[in-house]
Amino acid sequence: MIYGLARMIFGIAVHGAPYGSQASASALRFAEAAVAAGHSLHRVFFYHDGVNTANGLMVPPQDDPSPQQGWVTLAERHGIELAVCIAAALKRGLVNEEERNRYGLNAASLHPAFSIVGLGQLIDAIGSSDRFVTFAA
Amino acid sequence: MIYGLARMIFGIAVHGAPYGSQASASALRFAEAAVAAGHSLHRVFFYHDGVNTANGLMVPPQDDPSPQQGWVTLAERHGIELAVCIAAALKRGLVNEEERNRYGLNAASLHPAFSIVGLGQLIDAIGSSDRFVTFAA
Amino acid sequence: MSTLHVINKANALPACLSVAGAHDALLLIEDGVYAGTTARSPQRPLYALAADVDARGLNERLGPSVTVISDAEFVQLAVDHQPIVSWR
Amino acid sequence: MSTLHVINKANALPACLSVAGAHDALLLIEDGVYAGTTARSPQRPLYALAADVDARGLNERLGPSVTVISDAEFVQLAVDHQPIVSWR
Amino acid sequence: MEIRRILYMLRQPPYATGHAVEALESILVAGVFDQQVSVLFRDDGVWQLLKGQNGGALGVRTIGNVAQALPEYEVKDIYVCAESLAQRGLVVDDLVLTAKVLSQREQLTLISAQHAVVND
Amino acid sequence: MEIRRILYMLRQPPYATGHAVEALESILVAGVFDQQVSVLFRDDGVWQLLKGQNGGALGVRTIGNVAQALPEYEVKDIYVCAESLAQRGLVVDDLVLTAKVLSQREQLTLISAQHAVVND
Repeated sequence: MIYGLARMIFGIAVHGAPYGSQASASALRFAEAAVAAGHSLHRVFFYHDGVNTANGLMVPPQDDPSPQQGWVTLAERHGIELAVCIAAALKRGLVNEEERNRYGLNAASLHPAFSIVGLGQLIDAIGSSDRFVTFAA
Repeated sequence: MIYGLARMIFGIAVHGAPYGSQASASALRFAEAAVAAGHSLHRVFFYHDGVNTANGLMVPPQDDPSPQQGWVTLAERHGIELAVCIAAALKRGLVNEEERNRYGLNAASLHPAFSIVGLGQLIDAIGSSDRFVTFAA
Repeated sequence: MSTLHVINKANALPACLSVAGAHDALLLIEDGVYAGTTARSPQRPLYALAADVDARGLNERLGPSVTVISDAEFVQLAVDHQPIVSWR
Repeated sequence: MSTLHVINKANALPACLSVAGAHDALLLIEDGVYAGTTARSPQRPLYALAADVDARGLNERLGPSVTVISDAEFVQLAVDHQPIVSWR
Repeated sequence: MEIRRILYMLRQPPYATGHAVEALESILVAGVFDQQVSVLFRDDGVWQLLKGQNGGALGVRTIGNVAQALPEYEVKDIYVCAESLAQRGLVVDDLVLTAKVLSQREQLTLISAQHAVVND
Repeated sequence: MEIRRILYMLRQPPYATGHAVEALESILVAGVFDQQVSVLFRDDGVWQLLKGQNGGALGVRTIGNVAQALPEYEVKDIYVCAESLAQRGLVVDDLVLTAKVLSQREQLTLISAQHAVVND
């Protein structure tokens, strides 16, 4: 559905965890609608408890799904970066192979579709977008 | 410090995640004070977002520690069971080796000092204690 | 350009209203939609997100100043306003 | 035996007060301690947890009806009351 | 394990967090365990009982349907706060199940009779 | 990447969640990135600025000290809501840093001048 002529670049931040808040699910529906309307989205920035969206070891109940799979599908189809803040992720136990090795942990927990980035990428997401929307916890 | 003569059995539930709420840290201080006063504590039940306390892959900042280590130390010294609700844990990506194998996941994320139990153990904790305290999210 | 305020907790609406301009758009999402029910909704025009209204069973319970919109219309509101402010 | 109410968000105090008995104990913890500041604390006696009061810098700002207690005293309150109810 | 009087006090709205459905699941288990379980819905928790919910709009379970199952799981003592309903413009006919409406004084009495109170 | 006017609007109290300190860390980075950053403390967010905090009582960082570092990181435009202070019985001398006190109308003007607003 296309409402206007303007094609915009959106930046999105997600601040709440799946099952702890609706933030990730609400942001996903917004992102899907934005892409469907012809807008673009370079990066979604997961911060605060929002980093839990990227936990690669979740076993969601069938009738209570996590938004994670929706993010992965959307990102693959439209080349969107799913960026997880490293400082917020490390203290909540979300680590990729590189961090696992650096800190000598038993395993990595991050879903491979998500990448670990610094806080500078949040500023970059704001500076590179026409509109920036925060989905709060 | 011993205030009264009564020696009680406490049951404790933790409903909030480290960094997402104070619940786990507040509950830990209460548990330490209860044990120091001569009371006993058989089981701490982690439910809702509280299950994140048991994430074995956390790298907490030095100046912003997770209450996890305190729970592990207290449990070892006093034979306290750190019980994580299985339903709440699975959907949030907290799994032990058994659940990892059952669901074909890449890794286990649960700290080995925590055990995965059913919701019946919450009822058992209430039924086996003189006082039950919930630390809410 | 005027501002889009996105309110996701009903209790956050008063704080938002205290700094919202007359031409700003206010959108209730998630538990913010309870602020649009007849028992408490303010006089000024408000939008409410359809998925959140439907899930909570509030379709027949919103005040007359509340307009229910789709996810696509939320995106269009975001196109038409800047900045976009979240209130929780 | 009377009830111990544990309030961990300042906004939850009114709901707690609506069903608290005259002899119940009310303890403010975490962000609940802001409900004990002079600008808003009620007349009735309240306890507030020292660690949370100290961290937030509220020692000189609590109302006269508020008594600051230690973690050990929190445990003793839990011994002396049943049930223990959490308000968030 | 002894038989205890356990009150679940549900004060949070459905959907924004997983806590509401998890608390209800916890109560269903308690009912099966032969405890003396009662449930009090108050404050925004009364929204969990509203008729006409449709979790499908968010792709999740309908909380009203989960709550409706309480009596089938031997949870018979279901209460709702009168003032919480009135503040939200709700009446008992708006609810998915039959609940006994309690005044604040009656809630005080209910709470003080419990061994344990669990919240969501 | 273009230079944008970014407002951080901080409305949450310190300590109960990690969000307050994480939001402040985010602002310190933004200051370094040469953006036009401003910060508005309002509602319970003003408690982040209270003098006399001691995170050590909880074994964590003192948020007031983190906030105090903002000017050193090139974040100079720091505002606080007049009404939020008054409602809490606070005055500017109670705060750990020098902040410009804004009326609600001035906050409206500040917000409407931004490219983006980030909250905690």
